[in-house]
Amino acid sequence: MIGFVTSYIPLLLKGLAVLGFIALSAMFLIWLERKISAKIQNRLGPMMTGPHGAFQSVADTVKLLLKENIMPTGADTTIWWLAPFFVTVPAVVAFLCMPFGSHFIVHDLNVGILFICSITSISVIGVFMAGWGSNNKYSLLGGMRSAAQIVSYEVPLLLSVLVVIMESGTLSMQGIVRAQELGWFFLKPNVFIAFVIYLISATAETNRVPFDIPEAESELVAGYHTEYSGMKFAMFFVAEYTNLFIVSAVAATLFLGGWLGPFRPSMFWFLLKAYTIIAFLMWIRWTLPRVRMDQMMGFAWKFLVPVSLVNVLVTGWLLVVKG
Amino acid sequence: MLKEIYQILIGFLSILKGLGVTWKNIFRKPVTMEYPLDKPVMTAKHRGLVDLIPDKCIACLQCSKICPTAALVVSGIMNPETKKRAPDKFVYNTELCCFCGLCEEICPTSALFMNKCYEIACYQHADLTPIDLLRSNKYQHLTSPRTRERKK
Amino acid sequence: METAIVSKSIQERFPDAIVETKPEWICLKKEIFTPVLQFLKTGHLAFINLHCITAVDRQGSVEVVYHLYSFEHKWMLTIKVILLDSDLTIDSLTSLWSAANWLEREVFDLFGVKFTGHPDLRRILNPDTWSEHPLRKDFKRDGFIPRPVR
Amino acid sequence: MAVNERIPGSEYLEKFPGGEVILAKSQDVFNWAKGASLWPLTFGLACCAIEMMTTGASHFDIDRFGSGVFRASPRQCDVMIIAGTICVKMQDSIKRLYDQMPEPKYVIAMGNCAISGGIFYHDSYSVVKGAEAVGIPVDVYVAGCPPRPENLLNGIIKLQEKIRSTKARVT
Amino acid sequence: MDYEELIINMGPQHPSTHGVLYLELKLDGEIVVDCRPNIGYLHRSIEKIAENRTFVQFMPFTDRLDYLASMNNNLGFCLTMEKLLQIEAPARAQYLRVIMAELNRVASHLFAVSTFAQDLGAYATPLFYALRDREKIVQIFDQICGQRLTYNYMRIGGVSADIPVGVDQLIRDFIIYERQMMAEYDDLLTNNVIFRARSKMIGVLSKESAIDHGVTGPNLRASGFKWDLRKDEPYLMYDQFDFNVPVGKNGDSWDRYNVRMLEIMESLKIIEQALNGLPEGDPVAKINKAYRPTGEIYVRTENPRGELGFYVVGDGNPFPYRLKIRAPSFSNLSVLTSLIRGLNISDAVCVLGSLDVVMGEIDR
Repeated sequence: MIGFVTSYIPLLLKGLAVLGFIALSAMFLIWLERKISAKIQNRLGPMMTGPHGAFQSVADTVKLLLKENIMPTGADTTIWWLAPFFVTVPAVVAFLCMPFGSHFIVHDLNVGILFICSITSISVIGVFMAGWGSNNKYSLLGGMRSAAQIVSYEVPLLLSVLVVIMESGTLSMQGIVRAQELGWFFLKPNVFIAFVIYLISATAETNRVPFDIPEAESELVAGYHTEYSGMKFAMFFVAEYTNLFIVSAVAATLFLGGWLGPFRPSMFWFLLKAYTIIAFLMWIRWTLPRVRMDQMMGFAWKFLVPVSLVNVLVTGWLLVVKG
Repeated sequence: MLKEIYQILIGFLSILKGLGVTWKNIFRKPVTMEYPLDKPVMTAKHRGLVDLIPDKCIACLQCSKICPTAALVVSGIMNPETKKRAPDKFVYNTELCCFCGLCEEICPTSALFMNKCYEIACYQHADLTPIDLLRSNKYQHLTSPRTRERKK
Repeated sequence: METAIVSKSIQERFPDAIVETKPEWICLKKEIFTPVLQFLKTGHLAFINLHCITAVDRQGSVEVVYHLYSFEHKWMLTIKVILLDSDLTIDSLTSLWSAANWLEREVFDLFGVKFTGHPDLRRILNPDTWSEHPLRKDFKRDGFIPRPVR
Repeated sequence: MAVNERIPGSEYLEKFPGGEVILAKSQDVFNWAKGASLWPLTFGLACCAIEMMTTGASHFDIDRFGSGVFRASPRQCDVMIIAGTICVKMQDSIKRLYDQMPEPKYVIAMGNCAISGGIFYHDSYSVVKGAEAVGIPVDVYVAGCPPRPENLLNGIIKLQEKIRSTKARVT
Repeated sequence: MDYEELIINMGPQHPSTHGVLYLELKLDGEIVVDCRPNIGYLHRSIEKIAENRTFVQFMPFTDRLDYLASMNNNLGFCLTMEKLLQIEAPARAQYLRVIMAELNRVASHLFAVSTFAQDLGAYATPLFYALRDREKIVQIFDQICGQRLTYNYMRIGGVSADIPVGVDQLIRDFIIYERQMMAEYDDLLTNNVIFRARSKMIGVLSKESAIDHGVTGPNLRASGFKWDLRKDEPYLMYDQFDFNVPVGKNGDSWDRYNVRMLEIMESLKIIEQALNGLPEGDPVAKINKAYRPTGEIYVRTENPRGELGFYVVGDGNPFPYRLKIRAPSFSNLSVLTSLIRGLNISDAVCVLGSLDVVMGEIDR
């Protein structure tokens, strides 16, 4: 009995470490987004809470904790209450096989990348539940839009990941990183195209501009999380930024050689690459306008899917020919 | 088909140009004026709160007639010694005033002017309504945040 | 391009339409009002732009004022129609210019002039629950604080 | 001028030895957090809305005070800046918006129209004479027509000081 | 299987209705079947107030009509009264009026262009760039007349104050600075593929339907009808400046946006020429309370949003007997229903943003 329990202690500690990292990284990303948008718009961003607004996210979280919890009348209580959990839990579980460093990984599944991609697509159910449960027309439209968007961008995402799997030959995340010791994957031309497609469908996956149609500020007021206040809204916020981190971390692992780097602390390289990709996505967020619903769908099915299919064929042909 | 690909490429280039603009802006100096730390200097003609030099005023009621929102309530009496009219009641309603500057222009003896005070925020309604302009410390209650001590 | 020329060309087609002609405006009878405007719009004078409809309460009658503009002759024509307080109705011009739709609703809202033939004549600026028409000179309402004359 | 607000769970904390000390300390942290992240509702009525947007923009940057996040839905806002003239037709919409906001909510009446009907006080049949006439308790009055953006920031600072001075109501 | 249309309220408080406009949209899925705009949420009864104010006292109210272009409203009211009272403003005052009106047109178009970009989803960045440039204009106005938004600068027969010494150099620096910034906005917005995809051929307004609905200003010029009061019915010395009138090709949202961008460049040209030709003299006009006009007058001027008309009826009292304000945004907005039938919500928001309406002058 003791043996059975003690074998779970390391996993428990790793889980707590991951939870701590998620909370910190979500708060840091919220602060980073406000600072980058301030830099782009020639202003200063949060300044009054600590040096350069360091504790701004702490203040936001504590304030959201204190807010009153309002249940809209006529809301479908269980669905409405469960929705934030359906969005947050997949974002946390996906950290199971995220290769932070050569030895920093919770558990290196041999189907690592497949696990991450399937877990992160559960959050669309949560978004749809939030849309339906809030008994609010704007949320309903937001929910339906997000379902269509994530489904149509799941296909190019997986096809571009498929190219990397074909190149590295393994599904496990550590294996993919080790396969890039010779040369990072995105240096190869066909994998570079997969990298671009991956980034485009990743912005769509995490509902960020130019694909932030579900919670379009100017049309649907606040999209699917219009009716959520206080801690439930904070969970949506944390889930959104954690998804952003997952997507950039997977991109860094698959295309930019994960924790590979010239000197020892491998975790440093992983975080550096992940955060540069996040900064790039934030830079795009504050520059481009939003794409319309049917243009977004058309772009996915008429352009991204054919190009990624051709890319998979070319990679297969190259592998067969080059041996 | 070729035209389609060409369109996509042109589109991609235009997005990159847009990103270039924001990239240039990242390295520009922020234009923000940090308000409570360094406060702006009001321009010469700035129309702040209405203010009065009591002894220059001859209570001709021109200003209260011209005021579009009837924010000035003035009544004057003939002062026997100095044989001049002097205001005995001069009430200014900040909440009705529209800061148009007509009273300042019309005042023949320029006793009434608009001062440079622009920080008018308070907790009670009563701080704003009838302000007696004859009193000397009429605007003391409108406090303003401390500015940054200039490191000379 | 003078009002006299316009009133002369109206005179030829509709002899008894004009009540009075002034250098600034022409006053028309209420009965044959729409045909005259139909002619003004489609005729050689080409007043294709209905610039503004407004009304003036003359304490006993309401003057409805139309401003028409012709891009060809670059000239603004003012047309007036006098309506007695007893029957404040006039036929609507929405069939000629669709600009008239909202402008007439506003005159109805503020003056109470009913435009027959208007697609949906409701109040446009004030809440629908109101019954009085604010811009009439004899308008009373609680909460209406007149400016004290100093 | 202390407006008492209930801290969730304050009655349990009080029973433990030294509970009051923890309660007092935690109250400062809560008030600091509430003050430091006041999320305003995008709610511009008239000319003051333009000055509110200018305050949000780069030259005055309301985001320095943590309240640059202009949320459109009243559920996620803390402060309602009534910027502009309150008209008869708009009256009940404003009241409904105020009721939809979750509890620790504050109101800044920006501009003379929101304070007392301002330039439209006399001779106007369709302007409500100020935010109090709608039945909304106002925390800070920012006078001006329109008030300068610095004046609005001064109002935000005053609201933060007011939040920091509130004592929790220990039930 | 009968289906029931979804009625959605883009209610008085909505991020993209540019103020308090309430649109009742009847939706079939995401396609707008019918739209009923309700206005009046900012009806401040300015026309009733005008009947109890002297002409000089009414000037601050004109600032609050189209609160993004207060100088142009002042100008419209001044010209109306001067024509009614047969007063002639001195030459320097007329030049100063042209400079102020054109500067305010640039500020108003900057605002309109960037809120249009915000409606298309470019959240906050173009808006904050435009407000950063507009801040320079607002500071110039602050130096000249003391207020940032409601200037009350023009008087009947002149202006309230002459231009301070250093300000014309400030304006010239602004013109040079603004020309570089406009090149940046073209890269950021005009040539952006997503921006064009979102606004090309959306909400096409034909020339006939525009004239029929009484649409004026940039929206009319975008539909291919070359009509600008400053050129076709010159008032206030506009005939002495050479500037061309930008005209759009097919009257869609992108054309309405592009016409405004080109008009900014034209206004900068006018300001430059007016500054160079500024005559000497005393432009200041004393406040005269003894105006008691009789008769009536209707004068129109070219506002950034269209043709603003003042219809003043005087009957010998110091107060006008009736004062009607013909607001350009009022007629521009009446086109909205016919434009957005059949589009989906995102395009409806785009068309409303491209029409650039200000609720202050619609509801008066």
